[in-house]
Amino acid sequence: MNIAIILIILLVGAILTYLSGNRWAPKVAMLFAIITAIFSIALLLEYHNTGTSFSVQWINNPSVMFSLKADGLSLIMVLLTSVLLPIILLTAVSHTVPYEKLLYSLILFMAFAMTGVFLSSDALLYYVFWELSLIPIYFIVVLWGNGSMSKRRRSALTFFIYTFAGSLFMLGAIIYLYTKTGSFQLYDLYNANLSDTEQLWIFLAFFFAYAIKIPIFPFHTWQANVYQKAPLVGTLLLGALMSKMALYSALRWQLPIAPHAAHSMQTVVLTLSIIGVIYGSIVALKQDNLKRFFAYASLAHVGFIAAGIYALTLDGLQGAVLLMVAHGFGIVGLFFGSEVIYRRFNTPLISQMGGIKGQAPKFTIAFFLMIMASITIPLSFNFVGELTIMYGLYQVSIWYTILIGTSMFLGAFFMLHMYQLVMLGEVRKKPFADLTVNEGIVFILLTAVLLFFGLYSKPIVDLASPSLQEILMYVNR
Amino acid sequence: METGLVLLLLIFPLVGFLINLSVGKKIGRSLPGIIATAAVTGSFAISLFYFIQILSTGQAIEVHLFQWVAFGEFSVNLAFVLDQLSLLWLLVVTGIGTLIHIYSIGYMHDDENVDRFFSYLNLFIFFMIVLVTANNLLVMFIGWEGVGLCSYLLIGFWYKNQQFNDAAKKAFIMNRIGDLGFLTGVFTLAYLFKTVDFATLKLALSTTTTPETSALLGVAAFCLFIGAMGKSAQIPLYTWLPDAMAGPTPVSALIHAATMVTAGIFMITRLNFLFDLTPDIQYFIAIIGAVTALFAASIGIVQTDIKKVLAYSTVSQLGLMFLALGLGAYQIAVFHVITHAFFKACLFLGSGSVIHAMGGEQDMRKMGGLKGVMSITYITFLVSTLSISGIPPFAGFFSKDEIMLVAFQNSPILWVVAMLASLLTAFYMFRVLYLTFFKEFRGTSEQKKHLHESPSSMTMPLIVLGVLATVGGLISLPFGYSWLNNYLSPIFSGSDVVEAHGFSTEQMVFMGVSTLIALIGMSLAYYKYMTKSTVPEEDEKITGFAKVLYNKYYIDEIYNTIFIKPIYAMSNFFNSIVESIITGVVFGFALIAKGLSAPAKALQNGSVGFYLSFFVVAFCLLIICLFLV
Amino acid sequence: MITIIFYILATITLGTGILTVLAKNPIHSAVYMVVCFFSIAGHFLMLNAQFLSVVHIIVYTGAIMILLLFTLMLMNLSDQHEPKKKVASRIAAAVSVCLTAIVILAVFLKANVVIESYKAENIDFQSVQVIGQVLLDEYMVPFEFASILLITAMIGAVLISKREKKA
Amino acid sequence: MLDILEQVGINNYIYLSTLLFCVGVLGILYRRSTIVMLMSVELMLAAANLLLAVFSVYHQDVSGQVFVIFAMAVAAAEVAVGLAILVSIYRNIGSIDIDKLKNLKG
Repeated sequence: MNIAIILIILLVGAILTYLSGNRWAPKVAMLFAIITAIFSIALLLEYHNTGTSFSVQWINNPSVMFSLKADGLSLIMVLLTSVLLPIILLTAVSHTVPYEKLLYSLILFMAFAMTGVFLSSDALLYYVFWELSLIPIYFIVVLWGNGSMSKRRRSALTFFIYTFAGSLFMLGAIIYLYTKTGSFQLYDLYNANLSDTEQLWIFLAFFFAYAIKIPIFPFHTWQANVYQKAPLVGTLLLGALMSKMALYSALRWQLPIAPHAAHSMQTVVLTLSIIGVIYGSIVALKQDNLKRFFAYASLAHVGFIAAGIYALTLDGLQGAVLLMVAHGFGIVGLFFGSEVIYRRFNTPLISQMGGIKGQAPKFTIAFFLMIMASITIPLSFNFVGELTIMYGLYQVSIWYTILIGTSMFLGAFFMLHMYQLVMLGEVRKKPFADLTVNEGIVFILLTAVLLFFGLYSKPIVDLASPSLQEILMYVNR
Repeated sequence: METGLVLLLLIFPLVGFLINLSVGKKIGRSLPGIIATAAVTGSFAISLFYFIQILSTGQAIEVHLFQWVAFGEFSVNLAFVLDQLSLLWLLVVTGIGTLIHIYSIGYMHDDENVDRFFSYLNLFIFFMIVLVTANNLLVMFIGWEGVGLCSYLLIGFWYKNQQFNDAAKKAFIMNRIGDLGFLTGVFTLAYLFKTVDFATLKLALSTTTTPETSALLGVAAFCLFIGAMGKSAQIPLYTWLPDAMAGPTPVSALIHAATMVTAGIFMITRLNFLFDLTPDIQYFIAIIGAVTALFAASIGIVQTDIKKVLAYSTVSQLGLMFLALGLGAYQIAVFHVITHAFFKACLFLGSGSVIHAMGGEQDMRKMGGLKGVMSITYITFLVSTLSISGIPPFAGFFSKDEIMLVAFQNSPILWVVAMLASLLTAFYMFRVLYLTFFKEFRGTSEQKKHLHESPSSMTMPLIVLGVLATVGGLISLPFGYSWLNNYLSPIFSGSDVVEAHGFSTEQMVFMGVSTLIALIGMSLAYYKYMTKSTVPEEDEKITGFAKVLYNKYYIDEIYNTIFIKPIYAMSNFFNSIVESIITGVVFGFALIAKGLSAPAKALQNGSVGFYLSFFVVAFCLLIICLFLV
Repeated sequence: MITIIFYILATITLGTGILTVLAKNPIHSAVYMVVCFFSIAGHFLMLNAQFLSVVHIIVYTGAIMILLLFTLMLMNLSDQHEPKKKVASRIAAAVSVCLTAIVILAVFLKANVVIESYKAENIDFQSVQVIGQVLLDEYMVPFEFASILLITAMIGAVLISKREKKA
Repeated sequence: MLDILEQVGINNYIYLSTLLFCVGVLGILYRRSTIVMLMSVELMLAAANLLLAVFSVYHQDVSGQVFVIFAMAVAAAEVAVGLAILVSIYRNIGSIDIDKLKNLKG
């Protein structure tokens, strides 16, 4: 099967959703999301270790190919996107908003762009998709966000310009690589034979783009504001998928292209990632806005993933891939939990919540499971990922493991602190309805995924392992 | 068959948990308890079956399910092993678990969330079984964290009280600090030997020991011990255990006395082959154990909350076990774990029975004279107190005595410390006994009317445990007649010297001294609380060193000042200052761009005429550049 | 003879052009422009481009001129006194114009047009017939596009100048 | 009259159209009345057209004249739309003075 078909489905889906009008838009979007999921699973079934690719000439001079390649790693990311997409849509369908057709169409379009990033193996094509994904999220935040229009426009614009500025460094690097190699093709760039200085600059250029988008401390300041201002779907797209896009890119582009720089800069980037983990955990303690709280929690988690990637060991990379998927699902659960509370209490402030456990037992279980997954209780998927990353870091130095391991209790500290304030305590007078069917389905799906892979992560490991070994081969050459 | 049955051992409590969690609310008040008890009993039956089997065959049973975690160089299976050690622990866990489940049916009968309670208990049993049957360190870690989670849930069971929730949170986080140590230790071992299987590790450790690896082995052992510190409440990670008494009393009995807190001892016993190779760490463990034993016992003598006393007693007893572990006497530690499980569970359940009768009152100053009303509780409590104080022929005497003996043989200083601890133990235990059951009743008249013996579902486990606390010592008699040592010998790689049969005068003298010490403690308590009828003073009136003791050496306050407050302060600092600085830098770039644009902005004055002139001039310049230069 | 006619025509063209630009009254400007365009049509005629000449007169003096005049009268601008620009900008304008003139002339001079090589070959290349054939054959598609452009412009003009309903 | 270029010389035509073009530029820069500016644009266009026609004759190629026709079509369209815009501007601000149109100020 041609891998371009997933992109086509998503693009057609986005257009048809827009054309179908406000009433039908959620259903059409959901239909296309499910079709995408089915096709990507079909792609997975067809997959045999070598990977499938698709390539046509796009622009002659400079030579840009519309070339897509799905190896195990990209396939995992595509699957993550296409499986999360229906879930993300499901979180939104029960909640009507103005201009639904535009919203759903933008969501599909964003999925289209991100899938493009995961699949493309031509640097310029990759860059185009990378920037394309920025457009829908900007509008989603501005048009459907929380808070006053001027404030959220400001946050969204900050985010847009900030990430865009970072990406420009990456574009510069890509163009420089083109002048060196005369090609935008992934493998030509891998074999570019760069001097150490060139590698350093290219590594840094890529790092700016990714560090802002992941985000890694101290490039994270846009995150909390945007997560807070964005509507739920926006937060989910940002937190669950867009940060993964940058993490995936670091694996796919940054490390193999500039391997020596990756080794020489390892201490710096690892330190930044780990600072992000600890910093995020500590800052989260003081947040009163639940979404801001989760934003900082997410900062800690993505820092963890980044640390796994920059460990440059097979275990680190593998753990990073596992945790990327796990975090993708986990963060959806957490933010959805916050949204469920918000819809009932009409406040995002933790200080005005409490005692939900007494009113909504089902929701309590669901939310608690999500929190447990995010503080990496064994048998949750996150645990497998963090464990593997920590072991990968151990091979670099025991101190990294210990430092990043502080998140085990710091993470538990802030999460349980929040859980206690939000869910426990005396029951409030305000009624809190338990989960509806739709909401229940979301949580059940998420729990099922997190638990299944927490018990049996072999499929993902087997799928990712050949690609990661190949990347590592380039990194360690 | 084999796999199926072993799985069933795990599945019983899990199913119990799921049933109670999903439909517990709909099946009434009593059914959840019965389901949960049945589940644990099922596990107990299976454990018993295998226990009997292993008694005859001596063969350990291993079950491999499937690959769980894959690392680059090795993978970890979800695998379980039933050998002598794990079966022994299984019997304790499921056996005492069953009793406590039965007890809870009575104790928790009036609680609105009884279904939730039993589901958590079942979940705990499940994770405990995983912990003890694990075939490798990571599967053990599942159980290790899982029991911590259940402990969190159960301590904070009465979730409407935020102080209880604080206690639960504290327990979980302190455990997690230890867990980090545990994981680091596991990583060190994995890094060295590319495996985390106990059997393979044992083999690898016995064959390869270069100086570099032995240094790392020390690190591994130390880190693993940190894990044990957290779970088994040793200095400095012990402060959660007294707070954990916020949970319902059966929970304290099951988790915080009999089973979970002994997980650290189990782990070290399991890894005896590792600790044997790192004598420095062993010595360190012994010191920590002894110090904890004395330290906690000294706090215990002035506490007035009956459960707090028992909690500190638990910490102290755990310290003794670590002392034994540190001295390489693993089987003695195991022995003490078992006897301790009996008498401490009995004590906790007894205190629970008292609290139940008092309508939730835990302060001993408000009790007294319960002997007459609650005879069964009194007798079992008495038996257990005798046992824990080390009075022959009760179970505690044998295990404690062996620890003392080993301590004396290795280091007299440690022995002295341990002896002091056991003197204090006898004192504060009898203090509890006298204050609670003797003299006049000091509570309100309403409470007095309410006083009653607990229902049979609560007294029956008490009786069973009381009997066990009496005769439990039989499994490891001194003078070489120890069944336990023989039974466990396959675990300990034959490194221990087999004791010679027969009496030794040294040992006899020792028993005498131990007994004497216990009796001294007992008489002191009798003198103070019976003869002089002292009742502990009100909180404000406590002065001097007693106040320091009463406030637990202010350790909680110190931790609060050193760790918690700085974290919050840092959080404040980061949130308000660092964040704004970073944001400021980012916006600074924007401002620089804005500043640079100011001159350019002047050109954009909006006048079309001006634009046109500019356009024409620029056009001319362009032409000049293109064609005329 | 032809040279003289050319010079006369050229004088009229430039003269009326300058008058167009400088006349105070816009209506006068428009009229001067018509004259200017007529003279350009004359140039076309001299070049033997009859079709262009005719079209030029029709389009410019017929259509565009009328449009301009209508607009002027519609806005009633004729009696409005147009304020002069500032002296500085007027000087700047003059300088710019001189610069443009010099630059363009310089470009042409530098390009070195070789007049000697010109030879009239007696081929009919610009009669109405030929233009018609070329226009509807070789330039068929652009021609059609031009018509689309005109329609669009018409609709656009109507839409833009339509008075918006006050909501 | 085919030999007109031999007699007059292409140079003179070039000078003529250049000057005419510059007159147009002058009109645009010098005047404030937008409508006169529009006329100046027409002058510039006419100058360009003239030169196109001249070169068409010079090269004996009809294409140049075809382009003049297209240029006229474009000019017509431009004037129509331009005047419409002027009308709408006049209606909105009551003047077509170019110096008063300052909304583009950044």
